[in-house]
Amino acid sequence: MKGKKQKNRHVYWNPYFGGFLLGLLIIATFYLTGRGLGASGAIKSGVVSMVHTVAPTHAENNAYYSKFIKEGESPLNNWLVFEAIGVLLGAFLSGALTGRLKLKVQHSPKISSRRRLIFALAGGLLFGLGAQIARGCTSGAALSGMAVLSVGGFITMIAIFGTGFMVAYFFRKNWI
Amino acid sequence: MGPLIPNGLIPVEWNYVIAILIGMAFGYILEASGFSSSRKLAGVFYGYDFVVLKVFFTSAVVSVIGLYYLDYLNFLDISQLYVQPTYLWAAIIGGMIMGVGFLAGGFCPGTSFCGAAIGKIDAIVFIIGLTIGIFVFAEAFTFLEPLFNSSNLGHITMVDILDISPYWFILIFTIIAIGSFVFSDWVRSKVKKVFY
Amino acid sequence: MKELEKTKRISISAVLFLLIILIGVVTFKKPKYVFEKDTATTLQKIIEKDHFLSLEDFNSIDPAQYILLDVRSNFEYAKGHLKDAINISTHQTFSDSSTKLLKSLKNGDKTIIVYGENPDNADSAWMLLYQLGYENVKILSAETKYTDGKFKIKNYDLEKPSVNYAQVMQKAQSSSGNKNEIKKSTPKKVIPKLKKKKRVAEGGC
Amino acid sequence: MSKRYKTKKFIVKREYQILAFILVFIAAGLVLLPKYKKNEGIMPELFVKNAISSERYISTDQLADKIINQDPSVLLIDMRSEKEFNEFSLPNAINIPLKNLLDDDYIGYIDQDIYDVILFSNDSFYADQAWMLGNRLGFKNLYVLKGGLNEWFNTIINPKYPDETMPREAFKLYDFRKAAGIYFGVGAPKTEKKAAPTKKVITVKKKKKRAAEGGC
Repeated sequence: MKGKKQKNRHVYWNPYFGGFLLGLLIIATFYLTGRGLGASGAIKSGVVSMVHTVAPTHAENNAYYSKFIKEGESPLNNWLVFEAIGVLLGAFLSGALTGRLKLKVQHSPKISSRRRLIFALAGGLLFGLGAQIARGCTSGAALSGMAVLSVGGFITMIAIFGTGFMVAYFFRKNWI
Repeated sequence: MGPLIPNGLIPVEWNYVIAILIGMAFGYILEASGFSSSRKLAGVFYGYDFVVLKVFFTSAVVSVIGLYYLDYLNFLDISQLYVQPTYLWAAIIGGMIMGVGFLAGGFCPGTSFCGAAIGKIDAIVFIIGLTIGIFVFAEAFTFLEPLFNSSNLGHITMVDILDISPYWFILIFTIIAIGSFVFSDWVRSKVKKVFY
Repeated sequence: MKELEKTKRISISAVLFLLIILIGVVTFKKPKYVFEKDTATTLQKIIEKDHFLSLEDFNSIDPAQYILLDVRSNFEYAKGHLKDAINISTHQTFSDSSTKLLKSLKNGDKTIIVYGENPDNADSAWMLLYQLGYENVKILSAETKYTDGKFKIKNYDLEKPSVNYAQVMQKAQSSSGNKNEIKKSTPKKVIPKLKKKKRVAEGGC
Repeated sequence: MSKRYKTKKFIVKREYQILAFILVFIAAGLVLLPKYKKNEGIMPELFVKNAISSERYISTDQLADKIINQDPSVLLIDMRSEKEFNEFSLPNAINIPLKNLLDDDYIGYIDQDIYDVILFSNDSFYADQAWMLGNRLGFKNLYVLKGGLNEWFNTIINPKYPDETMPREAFKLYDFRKAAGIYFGVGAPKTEKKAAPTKKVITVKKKKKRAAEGGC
């Protein structure tokens, strides 16, 4: 098995196996903490603490930042931030074990890596915006939401993938 | 009876340790399933790779079944779990914006962490984009607030709105998921292969 | 790039998952007793206060319509009790014999009337039975006492102030002359931590 | 590599068929398993065990002692109606009418682990019922003032002078109650006027704690 991995570093797990383990992980998360997984909340905490450090008065006057600023406690002192650190560590571990660690820009041969990065930035911007409006991203709202049959989770998931299929045509050059 | 930390069965101090461990498992699974590759993720929209759909639905089905079994066997009180509040229009519009963002950027926040961890520059740029997006949202919050707070339906679940036994819903959901797997394999056998 | 087509690992884990669930279900014992009424319903019932039976009403109804349940200790019961009363002191509620008896009474035509030294004493039994799903239970709002070799029962006024508190206090204070200082201080607002509030766990984004 | 996908007839691998069957079987198990009503709160057996123990009662003397010593862990909760509460209540009591016991605004007072919550009403009945509900929901640190305000007035405010034949403890208790009564504003001789009020001012500030508010 190991030798094979060395030869082909792009062999991933069987998706059903990955999904199965992910399902077990979500069960464990809910069982231990009563809450689901999440990702974008960590970045939000980062943004809040950044703005709070740079411009404290602005952060306190802003209706959104002020929700997350507690006296004597850094916004970074948050469950999701620690979880995000864990995600980075875990992904690095997996990448290191299978030899996938490599600094590169992944893109379709039809586009330049400059274009890919611009699109990644724009996509990230939109995703960040959307995740805040919908109160959660794919992992927070959709994945964890679906595990507890939350209506919001299903709606968010359908909205993300429905729109994805609708606009897929316009972005085809980026991917295929 | 779980959940353990809200019920005080595990001291709160362990919360962050558990967070890191759970995060590590999460990152490992995502990366090992191939979620660190944006082209693989985007494949679901073009029919050449359905890993997102498969992983997503498998985990949703397994987790919901597992949680309800735990509830049935009295290990867990499912009513104590956090259910995301549903803000109908915020969820739809936010989801649509995320859909466009997904196609443009090729990642979602969780997977972009994975990509960044193994050195994908596009993933790092995506995270920078996320940061800017959240910043934009916060700055424009007064403008977006009506949408953000509109049509609050509360902490509702599919069981509440469909008025159906959760167990039947899970069974139907499972069958739909399996159907979608078969369908995705069928589509994949028709679509031109893309190698990346 | 492709994913592993091998299904060995997923098959093994799926079978394990199935086995764990099977073992869980097989070894699972349904709890013997569960509360059928939730606390909100019970609270509603308590507020309605129609679960009391005054002594007059008790004397006027036909003995065939009810079953008396004495919740005091066996010792007290032996000294004296109401006619035809059955003794199940509260801590014996789940013993085999009383379970059998109570089951037969559940949702029957007869009203179960619980009594103790006073309604307060009978209350835990009532609360227990009601929450276990017994609709036809009432508390005898009376005080029972064994004095001078006789078992006596008399009416009991529930939650009735023995004196007019405010008046007594005012009188006492004006007699002592330090009215101002001793006035009831305004209740201090304390906000204890809400610890086990449901859904305290926040969600991820 | 791509040869595998070029099969003309689309078939699902046999392993996946079996896996799909297992998944549906597990999900169907949930539907088929016999349902039972889930228990809210603690199990009835434990409920009885707690209910018959007398540990939940606190006597008026103990309470008076706690108040006089300004025990910071005491949280008094008046279970009577608002009207009765406004007429008279114990010092620093909070009013939670019995019917509002489980309201969101109030549940935080009884469901916590910082204070010893002492419930009282005119006699111990309402308080006892509230205690039973709290007990069932698994709340800790709940106590009932034995005998309620009636007992309070009988013992602390209007203590009965013990008979000559009674043991010495009865006299001691009487003295304590008399002194406590003075503290709570009854029949204080004028000379003690100054001493009492200084004691009365309760300076112990309870730390305000707010529920951790999560946000997304």
